[in-house]
Order: sequence, then structure tokens, then C-alpha cells
Amino acid sequence: MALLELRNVTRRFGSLEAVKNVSLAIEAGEFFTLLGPSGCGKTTILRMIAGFDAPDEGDILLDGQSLSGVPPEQRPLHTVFQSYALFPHMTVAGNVAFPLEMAGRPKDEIRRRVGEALELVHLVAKAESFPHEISGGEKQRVALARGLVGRPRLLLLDESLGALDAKLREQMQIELIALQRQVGIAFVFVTHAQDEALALSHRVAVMRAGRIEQCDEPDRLYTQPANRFVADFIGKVNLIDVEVLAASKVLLALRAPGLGEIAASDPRPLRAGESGTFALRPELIRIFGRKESADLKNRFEGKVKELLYLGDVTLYKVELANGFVIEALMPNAAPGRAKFHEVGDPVAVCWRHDAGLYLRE
Amino acid sequence: MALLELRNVTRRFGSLEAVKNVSLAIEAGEFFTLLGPSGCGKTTILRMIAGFDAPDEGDILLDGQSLSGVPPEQRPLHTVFQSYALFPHMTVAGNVAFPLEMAGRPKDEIRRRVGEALELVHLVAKAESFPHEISGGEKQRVALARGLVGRPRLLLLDESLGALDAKLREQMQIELIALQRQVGIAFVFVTHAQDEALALSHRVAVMRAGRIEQCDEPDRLYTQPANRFVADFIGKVNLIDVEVLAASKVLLALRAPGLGEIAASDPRPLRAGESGTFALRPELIRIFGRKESADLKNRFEGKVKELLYLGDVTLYKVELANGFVIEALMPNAAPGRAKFHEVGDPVAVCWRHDAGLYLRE
Amino acid sequence: MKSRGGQFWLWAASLAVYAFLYVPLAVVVLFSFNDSELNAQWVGFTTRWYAKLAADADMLHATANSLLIAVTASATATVLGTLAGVAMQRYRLRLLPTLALTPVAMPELLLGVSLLLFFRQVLDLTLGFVSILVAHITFSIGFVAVIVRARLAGMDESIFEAARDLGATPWAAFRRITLPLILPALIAGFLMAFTLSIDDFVITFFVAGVGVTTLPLQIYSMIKVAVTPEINAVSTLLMLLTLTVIATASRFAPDVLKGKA
Amino acid sequence: MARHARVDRLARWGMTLPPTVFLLAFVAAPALIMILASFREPGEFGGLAPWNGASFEAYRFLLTDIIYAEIFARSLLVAVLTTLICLVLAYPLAWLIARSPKRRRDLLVLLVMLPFASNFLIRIYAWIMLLGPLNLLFSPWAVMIGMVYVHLPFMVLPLYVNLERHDPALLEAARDLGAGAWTRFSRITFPLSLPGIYAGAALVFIPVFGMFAVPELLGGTGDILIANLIKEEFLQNRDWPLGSALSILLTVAVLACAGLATLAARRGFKGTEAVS
Amino acid sequence: PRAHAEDVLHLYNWNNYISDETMTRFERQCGCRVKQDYYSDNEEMLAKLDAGATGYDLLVPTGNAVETLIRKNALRPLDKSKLPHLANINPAYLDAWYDPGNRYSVPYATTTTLIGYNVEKMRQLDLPTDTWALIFEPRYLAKIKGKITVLDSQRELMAAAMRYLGHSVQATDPAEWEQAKQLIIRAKPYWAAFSNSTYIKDLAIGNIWVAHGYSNDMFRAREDAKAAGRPFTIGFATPREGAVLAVDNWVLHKSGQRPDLAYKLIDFMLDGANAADVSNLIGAGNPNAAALPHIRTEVGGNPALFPPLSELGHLEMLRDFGPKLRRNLSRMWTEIKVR
Ligand SMILES: Nc1ncnc2c1ncn2[C@@H]1O[C@H](COP(=O)(O)OP(=O)(O)OP(=O)(O)O)[C@@H](O)[C@H]1O
Ligand SMILES: Nc1ncnc2c1ncn2[C@@H]1O[C@H](COP(=O)(O)OP(=O)(O)OP(=O)(O)O)[C@@H](O)[C@H]1O
Ligand SMILES: [Mg+2]
Ligand SMILES: [Mg+2]
Repeated sequence: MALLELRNVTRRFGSLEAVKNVSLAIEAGEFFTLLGPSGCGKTTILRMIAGFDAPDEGDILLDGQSLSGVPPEQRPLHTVFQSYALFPHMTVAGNVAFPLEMAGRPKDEIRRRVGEALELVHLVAKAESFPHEISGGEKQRVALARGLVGRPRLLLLDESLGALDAKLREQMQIELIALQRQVGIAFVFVTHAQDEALALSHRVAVMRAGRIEQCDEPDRLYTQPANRFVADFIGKVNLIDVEVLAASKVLLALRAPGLGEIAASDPRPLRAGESGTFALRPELIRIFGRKESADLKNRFEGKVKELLYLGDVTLYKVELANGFVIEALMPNAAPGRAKFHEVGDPVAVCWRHDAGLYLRE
Repeated sequence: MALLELRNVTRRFGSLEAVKNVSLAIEAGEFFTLLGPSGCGKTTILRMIAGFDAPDEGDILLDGQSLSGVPPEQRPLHTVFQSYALFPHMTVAGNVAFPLEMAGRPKDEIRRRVGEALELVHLVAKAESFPHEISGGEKQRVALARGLVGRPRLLLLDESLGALDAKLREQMQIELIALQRQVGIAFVFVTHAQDEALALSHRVAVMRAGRIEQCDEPDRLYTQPANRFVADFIGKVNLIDVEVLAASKVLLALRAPGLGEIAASDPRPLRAGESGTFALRPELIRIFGRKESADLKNRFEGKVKELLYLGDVTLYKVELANGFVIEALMPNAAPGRAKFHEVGDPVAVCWRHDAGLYLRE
Repeated sequence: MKSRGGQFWLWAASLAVYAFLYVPLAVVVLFSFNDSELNAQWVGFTTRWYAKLAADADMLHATANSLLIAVTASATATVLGTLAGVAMQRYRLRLLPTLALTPVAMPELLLGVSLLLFFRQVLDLTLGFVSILVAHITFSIGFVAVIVRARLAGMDESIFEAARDLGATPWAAFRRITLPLILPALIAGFLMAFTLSIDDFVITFFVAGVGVTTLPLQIYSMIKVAVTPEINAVSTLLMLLTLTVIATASRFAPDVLKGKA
Repeated sequence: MARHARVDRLARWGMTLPPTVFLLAFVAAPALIMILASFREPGEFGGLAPWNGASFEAYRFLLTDIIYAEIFARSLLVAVLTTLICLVLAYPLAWLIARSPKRRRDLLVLLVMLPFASNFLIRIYAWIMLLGPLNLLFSPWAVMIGMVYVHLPFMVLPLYVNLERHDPALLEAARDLGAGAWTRFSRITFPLSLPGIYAGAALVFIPVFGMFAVPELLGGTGDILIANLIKEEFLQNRDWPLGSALSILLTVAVLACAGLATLAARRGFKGTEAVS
Repeated sequence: PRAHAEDVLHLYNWNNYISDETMTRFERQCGCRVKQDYYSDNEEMLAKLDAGATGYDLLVPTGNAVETLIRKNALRPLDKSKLPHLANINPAYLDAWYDPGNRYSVPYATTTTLIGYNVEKMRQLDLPTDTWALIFEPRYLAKIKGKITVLDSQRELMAAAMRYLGHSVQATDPAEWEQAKQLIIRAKPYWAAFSNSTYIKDLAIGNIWVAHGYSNDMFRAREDAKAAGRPFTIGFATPREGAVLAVDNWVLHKSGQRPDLAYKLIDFMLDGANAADVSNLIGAGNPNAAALPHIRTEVGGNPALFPPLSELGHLEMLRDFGPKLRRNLSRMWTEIKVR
């Protein structure tokens, strides 16, 4: 039996359907992520799980029991709020101690566990500060510590690492994972950071405008997006409108208007003539000088239009013959040579036939 | 003359020096970023520039004129607050209209520009909503629109894209850059997201605990970090404690205790025997099976300890002979084959002699 | 969401308190229709007291005076008290808080006598409308200031900063941001000042000049003999009038004052 | 802020000056007269005797006699009780109003104040009528009921005004972390409403000391409070120096009580003050 | 109000001391308007004047207050030529100690401080009603515990006690005052409250059975009870030990702008028919001999309201003490209230 289950949950605000017919099942000890653009209904779902809001339709079950009518304080879960909701009249330590006090833990245990939690989020030095005396990221860490310290069975995290720098965030991620392993907490993690979602989660649900578009394991989401939206939302992708020219059992010939023919593969039975999208990850594209390997398939010529230095990688925007701009990512594997090609350089791009994906919608 | 200049600015909160002797100069039209870990003093600097807080020591100048004593509303700059600070009693449109009304713009111009700004942040549909009726990311966008709409000469952005998903954030980044080009706004951008900092900025100041550690162009920060902290903070890096064995004009021989000899290069005159850190970016490390190229320099054998799938790349943690764990990043350039090596595989890592950097501190 | 039980008790307690406030009022209203001069026991229904009231020029004149004074004094006190309250909260002042609380703490009699002495012997002011007005403003300011301050305490400073940052002068920030946010305190402060003023006897007794009489003075002059139902009638009407005046005022108030967020 | 901008100074003065000037003129100046009066001798026929050097007679008279301290203590007890009862009664009401839909709030507030637009004496007479048959009239109970009745709105309104502003997210957070209704109240709502409670307490506690009509009309033979004494001195005995001295001692004592309470509270609830 | 300066007389008067009809008649006769402000206590009026209130043409203070006002030089001497009806005043009320030769004051009405009671209850409980013992002696008080109020006035209550003890109300011997204090403290537990005004109603309703108060108030209570058809009647009597007599007088305040109108009003009120109003209306005693024929017999014939001249010796007027004694008495009063 799933730890938490959402059955056809819908929530409306006036005429707006913030959550539409969402069904989910989260297992004990699972790290589950809700990923989606701003305003797609992630927080609304969390609020319903936590019990601050009730579904207009559908039901939420914990251990198979409906939660409807169970007040938030009786649900064995804690929430780390997107807006932190720190108690302004309590010190950092007081905030973190709160859930333990509520659980009636003995004084010295509370002191010990608060100390541990603050250590975890690197805030021992701020224990006696008040929320208005600490920085944004520090607030977020207090919220995190407050949510974690009680070791609930289920922890709802609403963009709870968003205000932290990469280093700290990574440490926190590691701590979260460790906690999960040790204590078996299940997480429902809301984030808009796909790298975070992909790195941490057992499963990720990608949402759009109140609906779940795809719920899957991270690498499958990346490599097998269900539709254009998911492909586009997760990671960088080149999306090319195409038409199926011919489809065999494995091989697929696509025509991109103005660009030419694209060779791909797809096990699904596709009809020639149907149109869809061809999705291609930038890191699967290779760029080279025009002169090189002119004989390859899926090879298109163009000019470097723009390049963006991203530290470990450089993003090239290459304008192809028909004006279509394709993005390619090149690792900066050679030190000191961040730029292989300069803006304006004539180049060619190319990819393997199994690099891209044909998407029907 | 610089648009904005900070001269030896110090700010204390009780015994805490939140900002220590910071000097900066920001040019008109520049995109300047303050990057640093949570609690390092970024917001404090912005607050002093905006005029909510005054330096305990030092001075802030705009166009060469000291700002001390100039009230916030008379400074030609707007701030997008980390906490948004939306006016709770005004609608989204009302919030965005506020700076224009304060500037005494005519009604129809206000309506038009508010419309444009809301379009820019994709919030036209929420124009009549109140701040408590919108999501976290939507709030942030309102704050952004409110800061942008008045086209100040200088815009202070305090982690103003942090709550947005990657797609939206990218769009906003593009809009920011476009605005900068069109209107010549200068930005002081506070962020903890280094990729953002590197991608957007002309210059980045990396802060630690109230101090500026390095202020430089993005790629130089990445490739030529001034010290261990900067190297570590920006991007992933392997940091290895080393001792200089021998240094010629260009070539450098380092000894990593327990690991062996490392070949590197450094133009600085270094003394043998001094000790420091060897910094090596993961994307510059290659991993291959043990059998391959056994004769290379900077080649060490180990076992894959862990791998993290990050979408376009995979991070390998390789445990070397002495127990030291080195991280290497491999692009997932081949579709469907996210994992070249599995956990437990015996592998070797290797890098070019000019891949790493010797850091004295 | 609130648990049902909690909600029930909240309502029950609140209704009980409203009842506590209104039970004596019900007596007042009921007895304004009592056909008995003695007015101690229900005798029979009559509206003659209202008729009598309608013909009582002194009473009506006093009522008009009282309303005029109450509205003017409470409006002025609301303005000054709001300034004081905001200033007290925003700046670490020493003098003003004490000054504002002093008239609240001073026994009414002392305030009345001292104001009278001050008006007559220092300012040589002829007692009348103005002296009453000033006295009422004086003792109301503290009430407004205290409540405004209670509202502001703990409010997020950053929105005031944001307003200034976006180009609002201190005045504009006050009008556009502070004022709407403390509006409930303003309304509450105004109501308190209004009722304090319309109900004040002791201080008014001293500072009222010849021939300027207010409703409480008028009522006291009658009450020594007996509380005739006419006084109940005027009290009843006064409440109705207050209700209408305030309801109308709120309808025609500028948008800011309507809490139109 | 280290240095203040000109507009900020201007704003500060613009905000501080009008009430300060007004209060200096109409509170401080008259109060000064009365302070001076308290050091004079009573006139042969009431009022004040001609100035003849400061006389501490009134203060000596009051301070060397335990009976006045006793009455002050009694008044203090009544004030404290009134304040506490008002607080208990006002809280649920203020809370309910604060949580009602926006359009209904102003009406509910108005309903709290409305009874007080009728005449004070009339209301007290209504209580006489209500309490008489209950055999409560002329007792300390009647005095307490009257005091609470008269001052209740001054507790409700500041509380409401403060509670109305609380962020519901904090209660949600507390709830989420396992706090039951009572704990939410005692740990979150109550401490956060302290500024409102202080304000309400100030507006109840302080005026109670000046209220003589309630004990006079509802109280029995033993229910005299300090305000009755003051009235006695001014209006019966026409001993202004004594009345002034008594008033001044009272005012100072009351303000000191209020100040001490604030200090103690500030210390006890550092966070709240920090927030405020 | 009309814009032009009109003839307005400012009268600072007791509450409800002149009926509206009388005033209207006067206004019609003199062609002016009368504006009244009210006080309910001499001391209130004095306090206000002490502090500098001005503009009153005419006041109606009680004897002791007249003396105070004279000594404060606040009054305008009377021009008796403008008061042709002065002769109507019963000479027994003229030339009082507070204003020898009536240079400043014209008597207007009198009241006595006495005991009012519920006739039926007294009969039922077999209590005497013509002695202060009723309010001071525990053996009587025990039967009416909690059903009696006394005046909330140091002078009046002490005066009653002094009379009961056989002392003068103007006594200066501290020992005598001490005795009075002890008497009061002994009786206090039996009293329901100190009350200056509510006793009228409480008597009429039946909340209390005995009240120490003013004759005209008792009259009022009796009328009210009658009008309301109560099943009992209110009686009142001057205790045989003697009581306090208050004589209210017309005086002209110096700050008045219109002495001319003031004279007109005084003289108008000296007319027998007009003077009778105050007795008929509120049951006040009347020093105006010419008024007696116009006064209802149940008022004029009531010795408690109209003390026969023979009994005037029994009645004492209160006279203000010096500051020192005032302060000490006040202290004593405080103690009475607290104990
Ligand atoms: N009002 C204050 N009182 C005391 N300390 C403060 C105050 N404001 C900030 N600090 C401290 O000053 C330091 C710098 O704070 P600041 O807000 O500038 O950090 P930041 O760089 O913006 O961090 P973040 O990325 O988390 O927002 C922090 O350690 C913080 O705790
Ligand atoms: N109280 C409310 N009244 C009306 N609309 C609301 C309310 N709360 C949320 N919404 C709307 O519902 C939608 C979903 O909001 P939600 O807060 O769940 O978004 P989210 O996925 O958490 O977004 P973000 O990443 O920006 O926080 C948004 O469009 C928001 O404007
Ligand atoms: Mg959200
Ligand atoms: Mg910050």
C-alpha cells in the first residue's frame, strides 16, 4: 500500500482550476518530486496534502485512510513552507525546537536535537538570532531544520533549497538523502530546479497548469519525455516541427520543413504523413568545421550565432540554413580553450540517428 | 567615471561584520553580479546601495557624488527585494503601477507600461489578483516587473529569479539582457546561482563572509580563480592538497601526499617546498578503463564509487588508491548510454598537464 | 481551516460578549418606549417621549453640538493621533509617548480643571465651542496613537522601504502604503475618539462656556431629578444617528479610507 | 541609519511635531499649572491661596498617611482585575472580528463601539436596573461589572487591530508541526498579539484609575477608589492643592506602572518587541 | 440663533430648578432669552468659577457658597431699587449670617436634609422615622440592613451625625468630630451605599426603604411612587434632633454682561405666583411669603418641606470651614469610606 495517495484531486480558485484531476501514489521512504513551471499548482498540492486546503474533488489517503477531516496537526507529516513561515517572535533555536516541544520530547533531548539540526544547516552561530536578523538563505535553512528535526514520516518540501548557493544546496541534498536512508522519511519535494529534481528523486512528476504531464524516473523523463512540454521543460532541447516521411519498425525518416530530412528511430508504429516534434538534446549534437565529415547523415550547415559560456560547458547557438537556430552544448574539456568556435564561424552540426526523439504531441 | 562606486564600505550588526571593507565600481550599462554563499552580506550591500541602510564606514557614490544623506526615493535606482515586499493591499497591476505613479507618469502611459511589464513576466492574467492569491514564483515576477517598469538607471536584483523554473528564468534573463541593451540599465544582480552569474554578467564579485574574494569576468573566475574558495564556490572542482616539488618557468611538479606526483604548469615564480592546493575541474578529467593508455602522466587508478545522473552529464565519483575521491564529469553525448561505467568498475582518471591550477591559498 | 468545535466556542464566546454589551442597551431602548415617568418598571408602550424630545429645543441643540464636536474632535484626534502613533513606532521617541499617554492617565477632573485654568488664566480664551473641541482632541489623541502603534508593531518594514525605493516620498509612502495598512486602526481609533467625545461629561463640564452645552451636560442637568425615558429616547436616537452618520460617512469616504485594497 | 536624508528629517518632524506641539500646549502646560498648584496652599474659600513659596504640605499629608496608599492599592487591584477580565472577554471577540470576511469586519467593530455612543449615565442606570433584582447592586461585583463594561471596547479594538494583521501562514506552520488549538494560541497567536494586548491594557488599566462614576453609582459603602478621592478634593472639599497632588501622584504612579509593565514585557518577550 | 446681538441672560443654575413654563413666561415678559447652564453641586459651580469661567449673569448658590463668593469678591452688590418685590421675602430668611443686610443675595428656595422612608415598611418593622437614630443605631439598622442609603457628602452626613450626638454642625472640637466619625463607622456596615441622586429612584422603586437626603428629593420620590402606582408610599420627616437647612439665593456674578436682565429675572421670581413654582414643581421650601397662597397645600402644609418658623432654630445652615479643618475632615471622611 502506498504511503500517500492522491485520487483524482481537483482544486479550484474561483474559475481557475489550480489542480486538475491529479492522481499520485507515493511509497514509504520514497523521494518524490513535483516539478513544474511557476504557478502550475505545486504548492496547492502540498497544501492539500498538509491539510491547509481541501480538494474540491477527489481524495487524499495516508496508509489507505482518507485524510479528509484530519486536521493538519494530526497528520504525521511536516512541511517546509515556500515562504518559510518562521515564527517571528522565536529565536532560530526556538523555531527549530517547536515541533519537538509539540511532540512533548524531554528538554535535554530537544536541546540535543536542535543543536544537531542547526549543525546540519550550518546555523549554530545564529541559534539565538531572530528571524528578522538573518539573511534569506539562512531563513530557508531554519525552515528546513524545523521541518526535519521532528523526523516526520513524510516531509513536504516546497522549494526548500531555492535560496541556497550551489555548495550549500548540495550539502543539504546529501543530508536529505542520508536522512532518508537512515530514518526512512519519505519526501515530497517541490522544485523548479530540474537538475535538483533529477539528481535527488526516485520519481518525478512533471506538472503543467494543474495537470501531471508525466510521472517517471529521472533518467526516463530526460531520455523518454512523454511530450513536447516535458522534453522542453527538462533540460535544454531543440524542438523541431517535423512530418513523418516513412516509418519502419525501427527506422524513421522525418522531414523538417525548410531544413531537410532527419533520420531517427522509433519502435512505435507510426503512420507516414503524421506530424509531430523532433526533440534533440544539445549535448548530443556535435559541432565541427564545415570541412569535416561532409558525408554524415543528420548533418546540417550553419553559422555560430551566439555562444554562452556556462563554466563546464559552452552553449552554441547555431543558425542553420533555413534560419532555424539549433543549440548545441560542448563540454569545455580542454582547459583554457573555452571557445572552439567563435561567433560568425561557419560550422556544421550533426547527431546520431538515435540521438533524437520523435514526439507525437 | 563609474556609475556606482563603493569605497571601503563596512557594515556591522553588533559584533558581526556583515560587510567588510568592500570596494567596487560599477559602470553604466554593466551587468554586475554579487555571488556568494548564503549569509555572506550580499543583501546588506544592496540595502546600503538602495539607501535603507547606511555604511558604518566608507562611502557609496553615484556618478561620483556621495549618496550619503540621499533618501531612497531620490536615488535613481530600484530594488527587487529578495522577500519581494509586494504591497499586500494592491493588486498585481497596482503594485507594478506604483513606481510609475510615483514618477507622475500620465494615466494611459501607466496603463500601457504596466501591461507591457506584466506581459514581460507572463502575468497579464493575474493583473487583478492580490499578492496573497498568487504563487511564490508569480510573486517574484511581480516584484521583478515592479522593479523594471520604471526603467531606473540602476536596478538592484536580489535573487530575483530564484523562484522561477529554468525555462522562465531563462526568458527573464533574456529580457533583462535585452532591456539592458535597449535602455542601458545597469544591473547589480545578487545570486547564489553561479551558472546564472556566469551566463549573464559582465563581471562577477565573489563574496565570502562580508569580503570580496575576487571580482572578475565570468570565464576568468572559472578558469583563473584567485583562491581555493573561489575555485570551490564556482562550479565543481577537485581540490587536492599539494606541495611544490619543483617549479620551472612554466612547468610545475606537485606532490599530492598519498597520491603521487602531479604535473602542472604555472607562470608564477614558485618556490619548491611551499604547499597549496591543486584545483581541477571535473569536466577536464577523463575516465577510461584501466587497460587503456597506461603510460600517460597525471593518470591515477581507482574504482567508481558513485555516479550521479544530471541529465546532460553524468558525475562520476572515483575513489583513488589512497582513498581520495575525485569527481569527473562525462557528457552524456551518446544517446541512451548515460552510464559508461558502473559503480564498482575499476577505472583510471587522467588529465592534461594544463588542466589544473595551483592555488597558493 | 478551523476545527468546528473551536469555531463554535469562538462564536459562542463572542456572542456572549456582544450580549454583555447590548443587554443594558436593550434596557435603554426598551424603556424609551415606557409609559412611565419613573422609568423603573415596564408600564406600557408609548412614543410620547420621542414626541417630547422632538419638541425639546435645548436637547436637540445640545445633540447637534455634541455631534458636531464629536465628529470634528475625533477627526482631528485621528489625524494627530495617527501621526503620533506612527512616529512613536518608527522613531525611538521619548517625549511623545509619555505626552500621548498622559491625558489618558490623568484623572479627568484634573485634566478638566487644568485645561480650564489654562484656557482662562493663561490663554484668556473665552470658553465655548473651541475650548471643548481642544479638550476632546487632547484626551483622544492618546487613544488613537496607542491603537495605531499596536497596529504597526511587528509589521514588515520592507514594504515601506520598497515604496521609498520605488520613488515614493515619505508622504507618498505614508499615504499609499502606511495609511491603507493601518486603516483598521484608524477606523477603530476614530470610533473610540468619537464615543469618548460624545460621552464626555467631566472635562466638558469644566471647559464648556456659557450657553454652549453638549448632550451629556444636558442629560446630567435632567438626570438629577430622574432618568426620564426622554433620556433613553435621546440615547436611542443618538445610537441610530451614529450608526447612520458612520455608515454614510464610510460610503462617501475617499477610496483609501474604505480599505479598498 | 547613520545619516538621515533631508526629506526623512522633514518627514520625521512633520510627523512628530504636530502632535507634540499640540500635546505640549494642551497637556504639558496645563499639567504644569496643576503641578504648581499642588505646591500651593488651598485658598481660604477654595481654589488656591496666593503663591507663597513652595509648600510640600499636600504631599506630606498624602505620603505620610497609609490610608492613601491603601486606596491606591485597592484601585490598583481593581485596575488589574478589570484589565484581565476585559482581556479574557475581548480576546475571542477581537479574534472573531479579525477572522471575519473583510466586508463584515467594520460593521462588527462598529457594533462594539455603538453602545458607547449612547449616554454613559444611561448605560449605568440600565445596569442599576439589571443588577438591582439580582441583588448585586451596591457591591464590589457591581463595580467590577461596571468597570469591565465601560472599558471593554478599549480592549477589543486594539486587539482586533493587531490580530487582523497576523499572517495565517504562521498558524498553518504551527499546526503543521503538530500544535493543537491551545498551543497555537499560547505559543503563536498570543505572543504575536502582545503589542495589541499592551495597547488594550494601557487603554483599560490607565483610565480605570480615573473612573469615579462607576464606584459611586454602582458600588456599596466600601467601594471607594482613588478617583473618588480626587473628585472629593476638587468638588466637595475644594482643596485643589491636595487634589492636584493626589492626581499627580496617581498619574506618575500609573505611568510608572505602565512603564514597568512594558519594560518587563519587553524583557520577557524579547522577540515580540523585536518584531514590533 | 439670530445673528444680531440679542438680549440673552446667562443663568448658571441648579438642575431643574426653574420650570420651563416659568422661564417661557419670563422670556415673554421681558422680551429676552434665558440661557441656562447647570450644576448639581455648589462646589461644582465654585470650582468652575474658581478656575476662571466667566459670562454668567446670575447664579443660585446656597448660603455657604454665597459667603464664599462674597469673600472672593466675585459678586455684584445688589441695587435693591431694581427689585420692587423684595418685600415679599419672609424676614426670617433675610439678613442671614452669610450676607448680612442682603447686600448681594436674595433668598429663593430652601431645602432640608432629612430622612425619607417607605411608610409601609417602617410601620411593618415598627421603626421610628423622626430621629437620626434610624440611620445611625444598629438596633434599628439591623432590620433594614442593605436597604438604606446615605448622602455621599462629608458635610451632610457628618452634620446628621453631629446633630444626632447633640453637637452643632459647625463644631470645631476635634473630639466631637471623632465621635461622629465613630458613629458613622459603626453604622456603615448596614448601609447599602452612599448615594446623592439615585436614592430618589431607589426609594420610589422599593430598592431601598430608608434614605438620607434632601427634602425636595423625597418629595419627588413620593410623587413618583404615587404616579407609578406603587403599592407603598414614601414619607419623609425632619428628625427631631435637628437638621441642615439650605437656602439658595439669587446672586449676580461680576462677570455677567447683563445685570439689567438679571434684576428683571430676580424680581420676576420674587412675584408670589412665580415664586410658588419652585415649591409646586420640586417641593422646595419657599422663603417668599407672597408665594404661600399659590402653593399646593400638600407642599406648603408639609412641615418637612416648609419648616414652621418655630422650628427654624432647630435647623442649621452649613458654613464653610477653613482650609486646615477642611483637610482634616476630608481625611476623616476618607477613613470613613475605607473602613
Ligand atoms: N538586522 C540584522 N541583524 C543582525 N544580523 C544581520 C541582520 N541582517 C543581516 N544580518 C547578518 O548579516 C549577514 C549578512 O546578511 P545578508 O542578508 O547580507 O546575507 P546574504 O548574502 O544576502 O545571504 P542570502 O543569500 O542568504 O540572502 C548574515 O550572517 C546575517 O545573519
Ligand atoms: N488563494 C488563491 N486564490 C486564487 N488563486 C490562487 C490562490 N493560490 C494560488 N492561486 C493560483 O493557483 C495557481 C497555482 O498556484 P501554486 O501556488 O500552487 O503554484 P506553484 O506551482 O507553487 O508555483 P510557484 O513555483 O510559483 O510557487 C497559480 O496560478 C496561482 O495564481
Ligand atoms: Mg509554490
Ligand atoms: Mg540575501
